[in-house]
Amino acid sequence: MSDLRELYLEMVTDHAKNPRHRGKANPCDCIGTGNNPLCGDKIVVTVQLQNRIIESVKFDGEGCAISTASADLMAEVLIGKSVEEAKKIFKMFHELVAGEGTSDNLPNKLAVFSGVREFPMRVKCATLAWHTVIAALDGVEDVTTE
Amino acid sequence: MSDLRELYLEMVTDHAKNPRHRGKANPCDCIGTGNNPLCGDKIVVTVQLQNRIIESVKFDGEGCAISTASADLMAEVLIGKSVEEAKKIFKMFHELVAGEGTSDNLPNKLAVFSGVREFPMRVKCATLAWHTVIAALDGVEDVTTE
Amino acid sequence: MSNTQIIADSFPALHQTIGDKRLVYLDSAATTQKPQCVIDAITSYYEHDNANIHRGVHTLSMRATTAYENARQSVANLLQASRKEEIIFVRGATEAINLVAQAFARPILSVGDEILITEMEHHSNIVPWQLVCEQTGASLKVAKVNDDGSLNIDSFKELLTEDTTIVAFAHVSNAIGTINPIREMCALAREVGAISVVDGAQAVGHIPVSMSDVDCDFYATSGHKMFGPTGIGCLYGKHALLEEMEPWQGGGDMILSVSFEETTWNNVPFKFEAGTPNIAGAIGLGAAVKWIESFGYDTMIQQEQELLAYGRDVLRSIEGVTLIGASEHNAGVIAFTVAGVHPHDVGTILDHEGVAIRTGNHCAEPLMRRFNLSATCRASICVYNTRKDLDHLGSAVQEAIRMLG
Amino acid sequence: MSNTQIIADSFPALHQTIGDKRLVYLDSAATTQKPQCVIDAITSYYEHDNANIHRGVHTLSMRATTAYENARQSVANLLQASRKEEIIFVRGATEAINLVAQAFARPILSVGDEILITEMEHHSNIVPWQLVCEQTGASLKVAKVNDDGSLNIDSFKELLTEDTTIVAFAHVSNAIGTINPIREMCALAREVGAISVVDGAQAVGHIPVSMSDVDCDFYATSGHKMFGPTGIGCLYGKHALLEEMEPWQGGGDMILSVSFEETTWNNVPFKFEAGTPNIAGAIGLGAAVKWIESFGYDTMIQQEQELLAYGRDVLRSIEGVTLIGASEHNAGVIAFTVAGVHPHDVGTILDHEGVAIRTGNHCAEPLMRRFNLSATCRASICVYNTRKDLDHLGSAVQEAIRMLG
Ligand SMILES: Cc1ncc(COP(=O)(O)O)c(C=O)c1O
Ligand SMILES: Cc1ncc(COP(=O)(O)O)c(C=O)c1O
Repeated sequence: MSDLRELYLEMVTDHAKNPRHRGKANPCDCIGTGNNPLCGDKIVVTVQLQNRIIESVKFDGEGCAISTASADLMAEVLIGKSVEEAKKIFKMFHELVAGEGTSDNLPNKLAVFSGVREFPMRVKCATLAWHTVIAALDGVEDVTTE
Repeated sequence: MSDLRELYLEMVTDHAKNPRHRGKANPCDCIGTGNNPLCGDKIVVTVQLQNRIIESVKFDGEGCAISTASADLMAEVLIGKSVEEAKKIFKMFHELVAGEGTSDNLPNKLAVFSGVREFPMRVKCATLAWHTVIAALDGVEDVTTE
Repeated sequence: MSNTQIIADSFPALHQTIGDKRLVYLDSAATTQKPQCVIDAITSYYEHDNANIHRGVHTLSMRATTAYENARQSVANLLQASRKEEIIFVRGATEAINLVAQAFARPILSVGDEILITEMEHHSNIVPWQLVCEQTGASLKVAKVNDDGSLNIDSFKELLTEDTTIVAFAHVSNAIGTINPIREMCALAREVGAISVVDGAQAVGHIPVSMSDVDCDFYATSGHKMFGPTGIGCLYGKHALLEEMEPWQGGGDMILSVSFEETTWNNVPFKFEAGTPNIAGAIGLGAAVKWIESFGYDTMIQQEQELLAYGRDVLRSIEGVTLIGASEHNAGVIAFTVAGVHPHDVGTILDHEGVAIRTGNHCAEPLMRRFNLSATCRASICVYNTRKDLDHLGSAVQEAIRMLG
Repeated sequence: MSNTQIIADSFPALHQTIGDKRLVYLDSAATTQKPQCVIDAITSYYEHDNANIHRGVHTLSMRATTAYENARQSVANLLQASRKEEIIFVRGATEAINLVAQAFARPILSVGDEILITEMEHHSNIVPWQLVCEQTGASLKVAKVNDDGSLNIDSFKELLTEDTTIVAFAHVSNAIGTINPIREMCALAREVGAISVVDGAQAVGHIPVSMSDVDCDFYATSGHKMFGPTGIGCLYGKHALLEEMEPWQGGGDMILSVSFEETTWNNVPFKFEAGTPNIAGAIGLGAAVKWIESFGYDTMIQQEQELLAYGRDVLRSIEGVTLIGASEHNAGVIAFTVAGVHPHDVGTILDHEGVAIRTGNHCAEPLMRRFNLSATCRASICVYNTRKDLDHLGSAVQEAIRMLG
């Protein structure tokens, strides 16, 4: 049995309880809506862009600790990144939580989600915000993790 | 395992091969169509009546040995009987082949179908003509044994 | 040995650990565990009698046909239907309701007709009616639910009018466990000439269900929620209604005769069982019915009610836990939330303690919205549960609060 | 030990006597017997992993979900579909075809549209099209069958026009075993812009079937005819078509979000899997696929073809026996009649000798009519059969002739 404390690291629970990037990007250049029917959760991610560089990412909606912390840390990490970099990071992040990759080349803060790999039912929680932001950047409105 | 020879008694195979009552009653006072999807068989039974006394019963259509012999012997037995008697006989006949009754009060000739009770899948064959003639007498056109 | 122990012993899946914790299965509203006799009935069918049914002359086919039709009779007896032809085997409650919506309702509905459901329905008793409304122009009305989770019967009466063609409602709510007064509701429906469709997925196997008493027109069940296999369930329909209806699906076994010019339907219930049915499933369901009967509804109700009361007490005594829709007439379903901890996280932490509950919207999104929630935790009780299981639930919830609350 | 012996050993139902005779099972076209590994997969699921899928956070639910989705992947691999989302779990071929008829065809058909089928179809590939023709005003065209049981391809080409919207045909005929040139037929359909629906109930588990090679739009299968459980089957559909289609049944799992105002469908394939599916059935089917793969199609074809040739010889050598529709490209199905003995009587006498065959119209009444028959005898061969089985068939037929011929 995997250790729960690996899933709910202090940084995760802290960002879940006190997210720094809740709200709506203003001005808002693109918007995505994500849906995790498993939790009954919905998330709205808004992005402010400047020359394909992400100026600000905000999210709204209610979610579990994993999805909230993931959304918040995602926002933190993506600010200042290009759209292309964002996609690359998402790919690595997805590999990390799905247990197919490591955190070696990921921004440090995202390494706290390594524990998710031991909880396959929670992979969708960890990736919901990411799926949604990528869809927003691609101009697709609705995504779902199921 | 039940004995096949109890099912295919000589009288049965004889009537199956050389039915005496094939054809169409003329004049025909009532007609019924029976259907056994199990064999793919269809039977048409026609009856000539006189004051609710059966003057003649004829049947047509192709069927297995059991259903043909049963139709033929049914015709033989029913001639001269009233509609009410026909129904009574059918009830007893049905009980016989379904294994719920004896041949004690049945016209002798029908006793040859006692063996059917050991072959539940063939009960429908033995009763198809009967269901059909009763339906004809009741003015219902189509019956099925399934 | 206690009654409870005897039961627990006959459910093999309950005897396992999750990690190093004993499994505490409190997700029976999603699907019940299966008694050994049901598993054995399936195995025995495949090992000895496996054959296709209805059209075979050989011994295996005869055995399989007899077993399949005996299962139909068993279900008819359990539900107190007046004849076995009123029982149609389907995949589950969802297919049963879709069958009624498509084969019964769709041909008779048009603009101006109304379908009345309630706020506490499972998606399976909402979406089929939405689809048929879209197809026919009929409209959907929704009776309200009270704060305690019971049906607002005034709202139900108010919305039930001469325009109501069909009334569809759960016998027991899967999300909060409310037991509806279905006999009264069916009578009210009859008064306005509406056809009643009862979603019994959560009732059979927990509380007695009698077609002759309830006098509904249709009743839907799922085998896997009443100790039976997956992929099998029943639609009960009044014989006269079934006779009138056109078939839904076409194929083998549901026809008497086929030509390219004309096809004649088979009799009820075969008219509605196109193709090879779930033979092993039906036989397993028959075994489940026998198990329910041998156990007896009296004992069942008594045990489940006792556990429900106990479980509610356990949870109520934990600070931060709120019970949702805990009505008086309730089956063994306890819905709750934990302050500061999202249900999904509660579920993960409980699983880590060996306690299996369900979290989310329970396929009852509109009901969640009614309670201003996006998700709840749901512990659902079955006869094989014990007080000890509920104690574990309580301590696991406390652990969740300790970790994240 | 011979290959055949190894196979026979792993099918428990084959090891029994009927009365005092060894069971000779020659009714695999109705349903195949199940290898022990399939039965064990079902038992193991119920004894260890039983839970509802997709929406659970707990361990059992995760295990069940994984096993169910792995089964989908296994089927996708076996059928060489390009992705697992193209596989929809249904009850069987009948439901698969009804799904296409109702969810795909019904919305797009209208008066003037034509559906082309063939004279050799199973009722399950006739009646769903008749129903949808009645519902939409489209009309049904029927390609002819040659005297040897092969498809009259000229008739097929002639009837395939710009008005043809859908073409539906069997991969392998259940009544006479003809293997149709489906790749060519699908290509012809594509040329006129028609959608192709292949009824593969009798093909999978006997001959290799590759979606990427055949390039059909839809392909229907039944699990119970390919060594899997009853109550499960698959519809393959091209992803783009499935995406476009509206759902057929409504309920849990097929929606993303439900409100009384608006409901959003889930992604493919979930959009088409309303309600709790036959979870154990899918897992059993996954095990059957593994069994087929480990056995290998090469060996299968070789054995079945060898037995087919042998069986035909055995029967041809008996005076009074006539083979029906014994085409060159044939699967292991031998249809025959016996002079002076009705098929139903043949069936009973053979059963008495332990030989299980099917008799009747085989849910293919129009084909029977084409051959001026109301019924035939059908012996159908599977990999677990042996030459000895066919020798028994021969002597039992001789016994029938002796008794009634
Ligand atoms: C009240 C209710 N109705 C309908 C259903 C649908 O049953 P199934 O998924 O077995 O078709 C369920 C199952 O969750 C239920 O709880
Ligand atoms: C060619 C063919 N198509 C369709 C079917 C229908 O399959 P099922 O009864 O499993 O739905 C069968 C089964 O008899 C068949 O042989």
